Amino acid sequence: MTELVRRAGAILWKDLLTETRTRQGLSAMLSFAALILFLFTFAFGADAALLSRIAGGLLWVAIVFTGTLALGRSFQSEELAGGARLLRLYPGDVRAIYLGKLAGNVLLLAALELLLFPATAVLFQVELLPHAATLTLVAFLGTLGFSTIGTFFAALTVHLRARELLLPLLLFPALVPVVIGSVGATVETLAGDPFGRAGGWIRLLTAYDVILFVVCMWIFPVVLEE
Amino acid sequence: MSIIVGYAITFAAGVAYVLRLGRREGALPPSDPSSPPSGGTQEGVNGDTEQGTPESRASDARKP
Amino acid sequence: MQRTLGALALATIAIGTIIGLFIVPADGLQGEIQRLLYVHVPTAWVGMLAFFFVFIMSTLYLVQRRLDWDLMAASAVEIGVVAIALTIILGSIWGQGTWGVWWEWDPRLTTTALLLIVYVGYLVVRSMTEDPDQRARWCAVIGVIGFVQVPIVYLSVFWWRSLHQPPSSPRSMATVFGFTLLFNFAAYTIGFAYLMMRRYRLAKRELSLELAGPDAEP
Amino acid sequence: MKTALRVEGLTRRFGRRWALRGIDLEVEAGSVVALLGSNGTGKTTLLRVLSTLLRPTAGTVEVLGCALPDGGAPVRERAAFMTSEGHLYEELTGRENLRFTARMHGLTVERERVSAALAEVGLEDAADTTVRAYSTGMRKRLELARIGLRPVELVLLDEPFASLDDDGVAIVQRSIAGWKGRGATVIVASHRVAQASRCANRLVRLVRGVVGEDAPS
Repeated sequence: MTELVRRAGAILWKDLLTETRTRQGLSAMLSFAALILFLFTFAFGADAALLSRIAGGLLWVAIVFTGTLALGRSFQSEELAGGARLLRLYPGDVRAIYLGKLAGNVLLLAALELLLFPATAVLFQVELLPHAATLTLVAFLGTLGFSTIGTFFAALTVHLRARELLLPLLLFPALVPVVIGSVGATVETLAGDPFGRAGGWIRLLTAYDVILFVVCMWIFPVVLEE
Repeated sequence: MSIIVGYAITFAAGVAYVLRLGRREGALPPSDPSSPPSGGTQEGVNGDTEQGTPESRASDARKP
Repeated sequence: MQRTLGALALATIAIGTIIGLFIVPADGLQGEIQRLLYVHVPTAWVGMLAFFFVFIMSTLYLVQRRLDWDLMAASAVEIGVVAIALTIILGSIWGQGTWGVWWEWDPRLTTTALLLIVYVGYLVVRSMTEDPDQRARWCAVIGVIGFVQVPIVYLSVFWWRSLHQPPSSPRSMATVFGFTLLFNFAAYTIGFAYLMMRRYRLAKRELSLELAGPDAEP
Repeated sequence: MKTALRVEGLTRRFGRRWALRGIDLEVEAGSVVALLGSNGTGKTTLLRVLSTLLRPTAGTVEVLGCALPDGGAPVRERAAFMTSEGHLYEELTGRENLRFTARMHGLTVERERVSAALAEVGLEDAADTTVRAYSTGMRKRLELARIGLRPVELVLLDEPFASLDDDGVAIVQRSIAGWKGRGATVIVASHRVAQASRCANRLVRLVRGVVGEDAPS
């Protein structure tokens, strides 16, 4: 087990090093997310009350679309270095590759959200601070769910020709519970959780994250096999 | 009215699919459907079917 | 064997349709439109059955790595996609008749639409991969993951929908309608079995053609 | 003599095309085999099967006493495979590439091993520049250093001499001699007979996916 985590850590270390050096991933995501936020402001800006009411939804739309951009790149560095399958030459469980890439995507998305949430608060006049704790939990659960199934399908589609088309096509249905859960919990929390439904959404998210993680870990070795 | 449309679409789709199967079956060279080789399975030289796969027979012949 | 199954399927579907359309009285509440259910619900059942079948075959392939399981899974996906597409079309026609709107975020309809996307993805991946073993591996993966997400997708859509609209009360079935529906269930299931057998045999012949032994020149 | 690897009736198919059509090969431990044959005869495919990357379609494959494809785990510990296009991360420095490899193999005393490996191939001064700035010769030396990090019993090299100048070739041959001296088995796949056969004690030529010639050199 510790050997699995150590090797996942090695992959995470390598990817973070590459990311900090090239800055391609994060900057591309930030500009894309900013574009989405501004588009929403122009589209709904006239009605400030509406904007702040649907802020939770807009936030997650930005995260999901920008996240899909990042997912597509998560195995890019491997392709430039001879292909993701070469990582199977190293000893130990292949699942370390999945865990390393998963952690990388979660951290990348967390970095994006650290900037995206305050930006949403400003642009859409929403009070985030009073709900900081719950929102962090929801953001984490939503990002984890998104990255768990996203990293899995990124690994599957990196070998296919039209992967830009296939990744969203395969990913989209599996994301529905993540998006519904995250948006539901976020909107309820921002509204002060009047009907106490946020807890229900958070339980749904947690259950789905667990199920996805177990299934993805079970099947992942098959994905890189040749 | 929409009932007729609904049933019509269903049966049309069903028939179209069966016809498409027929066309694909027709396009194949007539091989006897009784025992086509089972295709390369991952296990061992002869797999579990006694006639094995074509290449496994070839390698048997080559052994001294 | 296959031919008799085909004839049986044809006969039972014909009888079921005649009963559903002409013999059984129209439903008091919804009127004539309710007769659509005798084809809408069975196709949905066949679709779900097909995708459950895919889940089983895909898991078997992942464990035993025999290409035959993959061929069965692929056959079931093809039939399942046709069935689910029909289900959605019929669902919206029926929805238009009863709720007056072409598309309704009804949890069942939404989940089947999402399932359609999953298995269209399955077919696209399948068409893009040349190597039979590689194709089998990836499709088996999608077959398993596709099915695992169904319950949670349905649950999340159901909860989400119940926020905006009280869930529509499940349609109570008078016994005579129930019988007709059950009869059509059986008829369409036989149809599914026939199509499966025929599609699987075709897939097997196409595969053996594909693997034409070591001296096949490119 | 212990056998390093034994292959019987190995076939491998990619869709319609059969890359390997029935390979039979047995290699004694400690020998250096030059695997010759023009492009497309199956050299790379054979190496990828032996390195546990590719599952065989049929046939029995035993490497370092392990039956592939399912018993391959020990092979990944004790064997090394240098692919033709290499496995280096452009944005990382030479030292970082080696540290990554060392961590993935779970090696102890990482810092010292990396420095020693870099010194052995003469890359000490370029150690901290990113691989993007490396020449082809330097990249090949870094690949050799990656293998030099840990003791190996089997070394598989795919076109190690490709696009190398004379001293590049010399360094590769010195490494091969080094592994041979330490009792490892080396298989060099190359379509350039001259350099490959100079350091090999056996020549195996592949023809259309089967072993054509097999003679001591």
